Amino acid sequence: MSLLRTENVIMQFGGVVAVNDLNIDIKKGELAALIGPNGAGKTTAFNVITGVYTPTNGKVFFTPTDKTDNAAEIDITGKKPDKIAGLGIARTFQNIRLFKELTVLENVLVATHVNANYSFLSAILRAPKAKKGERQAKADCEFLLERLGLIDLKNEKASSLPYGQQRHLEIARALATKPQLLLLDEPAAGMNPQETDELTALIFKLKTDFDLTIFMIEHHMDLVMEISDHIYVLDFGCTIAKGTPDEVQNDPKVIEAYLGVDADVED
Amino acid sequence: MKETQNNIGAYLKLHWKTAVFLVVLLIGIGLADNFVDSYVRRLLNLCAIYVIVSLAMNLVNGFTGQFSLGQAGFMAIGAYTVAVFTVPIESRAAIFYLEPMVPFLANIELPFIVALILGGLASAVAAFFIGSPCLRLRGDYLAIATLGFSEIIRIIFTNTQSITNGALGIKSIPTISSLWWTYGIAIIIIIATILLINSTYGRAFKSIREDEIAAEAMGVALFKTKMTSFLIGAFFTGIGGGLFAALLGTVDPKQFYFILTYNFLLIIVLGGMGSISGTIIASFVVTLGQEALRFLDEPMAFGLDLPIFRPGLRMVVFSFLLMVIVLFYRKGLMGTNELTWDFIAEKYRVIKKKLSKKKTSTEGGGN
Amino acid sequence: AGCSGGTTTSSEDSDVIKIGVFEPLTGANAAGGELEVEGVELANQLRPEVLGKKVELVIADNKSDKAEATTAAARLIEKDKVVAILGSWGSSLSIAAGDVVKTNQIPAVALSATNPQVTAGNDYYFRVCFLDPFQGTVMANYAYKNLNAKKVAIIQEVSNDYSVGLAKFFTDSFVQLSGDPNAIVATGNYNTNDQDFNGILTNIKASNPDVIFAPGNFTESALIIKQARALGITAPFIGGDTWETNEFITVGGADVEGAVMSTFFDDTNPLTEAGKTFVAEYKKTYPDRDNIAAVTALGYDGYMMTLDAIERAGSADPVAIRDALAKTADFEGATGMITIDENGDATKNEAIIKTVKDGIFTYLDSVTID
Amino acid sequence: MLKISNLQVAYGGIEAVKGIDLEVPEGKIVTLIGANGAGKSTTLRAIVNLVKSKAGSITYHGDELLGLDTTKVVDKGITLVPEGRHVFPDLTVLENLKIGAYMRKDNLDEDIQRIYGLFPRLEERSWQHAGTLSGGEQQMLAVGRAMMSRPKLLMMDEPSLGLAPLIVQGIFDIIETLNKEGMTILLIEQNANMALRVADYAYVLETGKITKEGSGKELLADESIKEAYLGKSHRNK
Amino acid sequence: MTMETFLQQLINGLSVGSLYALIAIGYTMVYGILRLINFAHGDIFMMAAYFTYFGIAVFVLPWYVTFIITIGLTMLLGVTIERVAYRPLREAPKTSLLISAIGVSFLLENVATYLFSGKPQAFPEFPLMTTPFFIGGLSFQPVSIVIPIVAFVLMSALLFIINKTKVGMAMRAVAVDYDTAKLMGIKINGVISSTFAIGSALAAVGAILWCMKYPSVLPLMGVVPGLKCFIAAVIGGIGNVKGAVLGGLILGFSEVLMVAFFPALTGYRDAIAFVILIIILLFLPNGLLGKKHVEKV
Ligand SMILES: Nc1ncnc2c1ncn2[C@@H]1O[C@H](COP(=O)(O)OP(=O)(O)OP(=O)(O)O)[C@@H](O)[C@H]1O
Ligand SMILES: Nc1ncnc2c1ncn2[C@@H]1O[C@H](COP(=O)(O)OP(=O)(O)OP(=O)(O)O)[C@@H](O)[C@H]1O
Ligand SMILES: [Mg+2]
Ligand SMILES: [Mg+2]
Repeated sequence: MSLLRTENVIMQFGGVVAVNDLNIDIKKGELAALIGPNGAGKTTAFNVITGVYTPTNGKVFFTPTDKTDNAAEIDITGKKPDKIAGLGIARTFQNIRLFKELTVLENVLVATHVNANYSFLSAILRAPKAKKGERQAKADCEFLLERLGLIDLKNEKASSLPYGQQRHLEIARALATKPQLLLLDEPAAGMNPQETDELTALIFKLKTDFDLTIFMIEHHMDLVMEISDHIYVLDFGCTIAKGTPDEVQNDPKVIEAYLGVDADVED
Repeated sequence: MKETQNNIGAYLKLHWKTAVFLVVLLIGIGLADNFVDSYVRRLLNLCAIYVIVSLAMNLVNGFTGQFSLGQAGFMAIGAYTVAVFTVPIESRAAIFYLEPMVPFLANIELPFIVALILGGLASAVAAFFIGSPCLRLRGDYLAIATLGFSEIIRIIFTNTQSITNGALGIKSIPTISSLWWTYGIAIIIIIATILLINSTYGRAFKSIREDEIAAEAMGVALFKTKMTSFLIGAFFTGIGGGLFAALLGTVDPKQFYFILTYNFLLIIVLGGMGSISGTIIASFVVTLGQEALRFLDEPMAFGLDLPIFRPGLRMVVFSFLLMVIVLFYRKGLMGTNELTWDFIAEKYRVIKKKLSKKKTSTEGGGN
Repeated sequence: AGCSGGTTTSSEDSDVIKIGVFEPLTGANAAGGELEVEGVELANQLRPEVLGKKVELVIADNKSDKAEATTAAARLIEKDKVVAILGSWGSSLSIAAGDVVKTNQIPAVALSATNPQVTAGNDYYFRVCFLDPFQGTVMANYAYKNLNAKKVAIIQEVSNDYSVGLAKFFTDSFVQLSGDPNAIVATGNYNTNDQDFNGILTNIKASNPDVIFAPGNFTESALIIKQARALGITAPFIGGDTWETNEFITVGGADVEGAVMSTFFDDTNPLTEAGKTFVAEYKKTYPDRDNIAAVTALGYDGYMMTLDAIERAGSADPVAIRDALAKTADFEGATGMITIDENGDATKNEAIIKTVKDGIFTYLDSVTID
Repeated sequence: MLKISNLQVAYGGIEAVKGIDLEVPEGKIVTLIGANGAGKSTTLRAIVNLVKSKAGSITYHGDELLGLDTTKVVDKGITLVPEGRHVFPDLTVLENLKIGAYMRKDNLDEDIQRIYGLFPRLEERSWQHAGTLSGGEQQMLAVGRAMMSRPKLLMMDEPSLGLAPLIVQGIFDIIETLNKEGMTILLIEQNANMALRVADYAYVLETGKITKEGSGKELLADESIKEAYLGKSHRNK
Repeated sequence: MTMETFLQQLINGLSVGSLYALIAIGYTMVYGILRLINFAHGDIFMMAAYFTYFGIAVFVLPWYVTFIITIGLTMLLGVTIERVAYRPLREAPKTSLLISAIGVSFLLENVATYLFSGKPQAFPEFPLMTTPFFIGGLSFQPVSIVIPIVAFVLMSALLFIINKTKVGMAMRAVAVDYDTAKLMGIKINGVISSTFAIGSALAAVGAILWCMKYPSVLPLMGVVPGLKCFIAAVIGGIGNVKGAVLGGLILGFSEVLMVAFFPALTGYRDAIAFVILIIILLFLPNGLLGKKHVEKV
């Protein structure tokens, strides 16, 4: 069953067509990757999916599973980012965007807001429902921090963390919205190969543990080729290839536009 | 039943210091209410009103990160609502002697508390109209738009003579002088703000302050959340304005010149943007300080006949202090910290340590 | 309680009597406030004692701001323990302090506050000047009778209660005098501190009035007259007592020549003996000043009338002073004979008309209304 | 050419660089590798005085740089491509390039053409505001901009960050070309593998201290380096 | 309304509008470089008026000497304010800077009140500039014709500096990123100081012309023009010099035309600026000529 689907999405900025006729179809439970040269429109595609931009043309559909295990396709084109987050799509950012002055724990707690099922007044009056909700949220968040190895830092300011841990925190925060689909924009940027390997393992583990579908932008080819089920390749906004890692890796168009003729990733 | 008792018991155990503090505070207010003279009482009342308005301003500016300068306007709305609805009907003809009050208002007189809440609501409604276009904008535009809004309110109140009595203002507003009104409401508002800030809604406010795009991506509805904060701020400010009217017993548009907003700005900057306890402390410091600095305006201050002591010096000193705080104590008294028991204990430890260090070093020097 | 030292006693028991001077010394009304304080201080120099006790003035700045005004008044009463208060320039400031003096039962004497609201419904507020309705009538009479005006344009400072009130009383009285309900051919509103009036003046020019009545703050009024002349408007300008300040002439320059205003006092024609004494004393203290502002004379009168009341009361008890003030009759002030009526207002039936001639406020006429 | 001795830098209480010694000989490529937060960027920022150093000395051709204004340092022919690109978002691509040559008074056309030759994408977008470029495009612009000042010493802070493999290759090619033309280069890279290959000499920085140094080849062969920085693909070999 | 009255109103609108424009340019200039609403701009304007007043009326200097001194002193004042109140906050959050600007404005007003008293001073007369001449029934003051010309000339000069010169490019670069600008070899303090110097010089020219037309000098005289001209700058698109001029003219004309067509509403004149502001922001959040602010995510 497809979880996320785009139909002929076009995103244009003035004269620049950043995304041109994008058709992707991500199945539930898979790990898909989006690769392509710089400026190919990958981040823009994420921005369209998460509602930061409304596409010039085309549609985006999302099929979340609700509590009763029913799944119905919803047109999320042009919906606000917070609505989309509420439906179950979470993301990280290419340039880290944490709430710098808040603590690590607070950063993650903010993301539970979208699922808070108690009203404003009961929150202020600390009604039993709100109290229970808060306790639950805190427990959830601490669990997530534990998983991402940040629990000892929970009372530190986010801005005081080293870069790598900030990336982890971004992932923890995204997970706290209880997403069904997680979008990762270059999670391994700025990491050395060793750190990248660790991250690869982590992503893989999170995917199974949290029953996630993941859609990821990455330039580290070893990571991409190792863990993705499906790869989409963009160039100048157009999809120049899609398929399994093997197919894509050997596609001459991809090699020419992106990987480079002598790019031997396993070198 | 038993469980609730247990709950209360556990709660008290955890917060006994706070409980004791509250009891002491209430007794203090009660004593003050009975024993201070009307000058001190007036100042104390003013402090409480400043606490309310500054807290509201800090909620929007400090916690939600929306730079709003509309306090004077929101206060004006609250103040005028109280004025229009509580002035005794029989004195209205004498007050509106140039142009009579419009008939549909002329015969409505409401109890103070009803008018006060109405004032808060009216100011929240105004906030909705100003916020709808402006909260979508970048920060500094909001500042100028809200400043403009408060000027518009003042100009409207100046010109709608048959409702507000225009430039003549409204007098004979039944006054409150008991400290319980202002302090009662201030305490309620402080507690409500603390509870709000520490709830998931409060965290949503702060996340917007930190990074709007990330907040939205994490599911915080930007506009709705900003609006919530803005409306609550306006509501509290309106209440503050209503109390202000009832404290002075008279209102006129000139009182709500946008310079008034600067007082509150000074308070939240001094107290620390994003600190509730800082705001409360600073409200007292600024209100009482302004009064205490009065001697600067009088010739012969300190018994010296220096020509520098003449009217106007106080405001110079006052604005100079604002600059000093902004430039050298940017975080204000409290930064974004709160004056919690832990905080006090921590400070106490630090000071003690410093003192003992000094002691040993002086001792060392003596040897 | 609450006062530092703990030895403060009401000044009625000590050997000084404290009188509060409650005036704007900063802010928009500062110029007026200063002039009144001068008058009060002059009077205090001349008569520093009453009932054998020294009179001490306590000056409080109300900053031209109502919130400050109430605090300043409360401070005078509670902290400085004054037995009476003089002031303030600007009716709205006096009105703001009204409740404070009333609840604390301390009598107050307004000096130049002409708004009826100052004393209305307040047994503790008195005044030594005439009221806006009177002044409005005076100017309407002057316009109608002396200037033969049929059509008048009005420019009022909407944010100024004084200006709005005076404009209204003028209108009522002029319409009545002329019998023409359409006698007011144009009205322009402006706000305090505005500087550009060309828009409203162009409208007024089109309505071609015989006279323009423009009560309001002196700076704005001077600018209005300047701009009117630049637009080619030749109709005479008339206004109220606030015009009578040096700034009106320095800012207005040649253009305000011939402007006419009503006022309380004229130093070249003192109406009373007390007036002569005041003028002589003033000239001695400020030898280099050309003319004396009417509000200074009123400041003088306010002080003298209060001391007179204290003497008649025979005590510095505020309530006794209040009762004595209320009974003031035929008190000879510098600005004329003062009798306090049942509202606490000075009954005066004569106003002075002045004009600007060669850069000096010059006596033109006096108008009596019955 | 550049000699650093006992450099110490702290941010408030955090000591980021704890006394390092390092040398960049004229005409060589020197690289600095190390984990996140090791203090690499801090070192470069200290050289151009964008952060204040606590102690130590940095000499350039024998002249002390410590405490010298950033503009003065730049004036001596040292340029930094900052971490995270930092192009001027409201200036166009072309203006960004021109401002790179702010200190120069001569004709810029030739240099601009050369950069357009290296990065054709920039020529296509020469009128676009740099703020709207994609991450990789901005990185190209940042490198191009630094080249515009014709520095004698070019310092690059993770120039390959976020770049597509093809472009990464291109960047390293450019680094080698520039070096051949006589430019001295100090390079920070996470892509240690590539960096060590082009470098004449390399330093490994760990939590503010230099723990290893040697020629690029030596370090490439070093087991512990392989272990820590080169990833499992290399370990397996 | 007669044609004559209408034309006269248009003339009125043009002269107020160009005055607004002149001051608005200064706001836009500083905002464009420092991303700071220089709340003190109106008060710098006020101080310039006092400088001129003192030069001519008190120290009896010839007018041309006074003008030069005024412009010089005002530039110095602007540069000093930047140095003392804004430079230490370079690294601080935007809000601190904004509050500091409000603080400076408040301080200048209070200091002026304290030193010069709240009383207005009469600005010296310039009969050559103010003596009206009449064409038909229309009155013209020479100064009202000089103002738009000066505004236009200064606008063009500024546009040239910002867009065509190296310093201008440096100014735009400094606007966003101090550290990187330094890396380019730009002396950012110098660039920012010159921005303030130019902005203050514009305020000084504005003040001189303003006072020729409205010859009273007061400590609070800068407040309302300051606010309105900032609004003019926002209406036109803040940071955009042409926009500031356009905004100033729109504001001037709307004020005067409202007075002309709705005489009963003249009391609301000061509100119109804010009403226009809110309407414009509602439909064109970046003002008329402002470029769209994009934040790349
Ligand atoms: N807001 C915008 N306005 C104008 N152009 C834009 C905007 N956002 C993106 N673009 C353009 O769209 C194209 C795609 O940008 P995008 O950020 O999606 O690239 P990307 O594939 O994520 O590249 P990278 O790998 O370098 O991050 C680029 O050419 C960029 O300049
Ligand atoms: N502005 C700052 N304030 C406080 N601490 C900082 C600041 N900048 C860097 N640090 C800290 O200094 C240390 C060194 O940082 P630096 O940026 O030099 O590392 P790096 O080696 O360049 O790492 P990366 O590979 O992530 O770029 C880190 O612990 C970092 O958290
Ligand atoms: Mg991208
Ligand atoms: Mg780094």
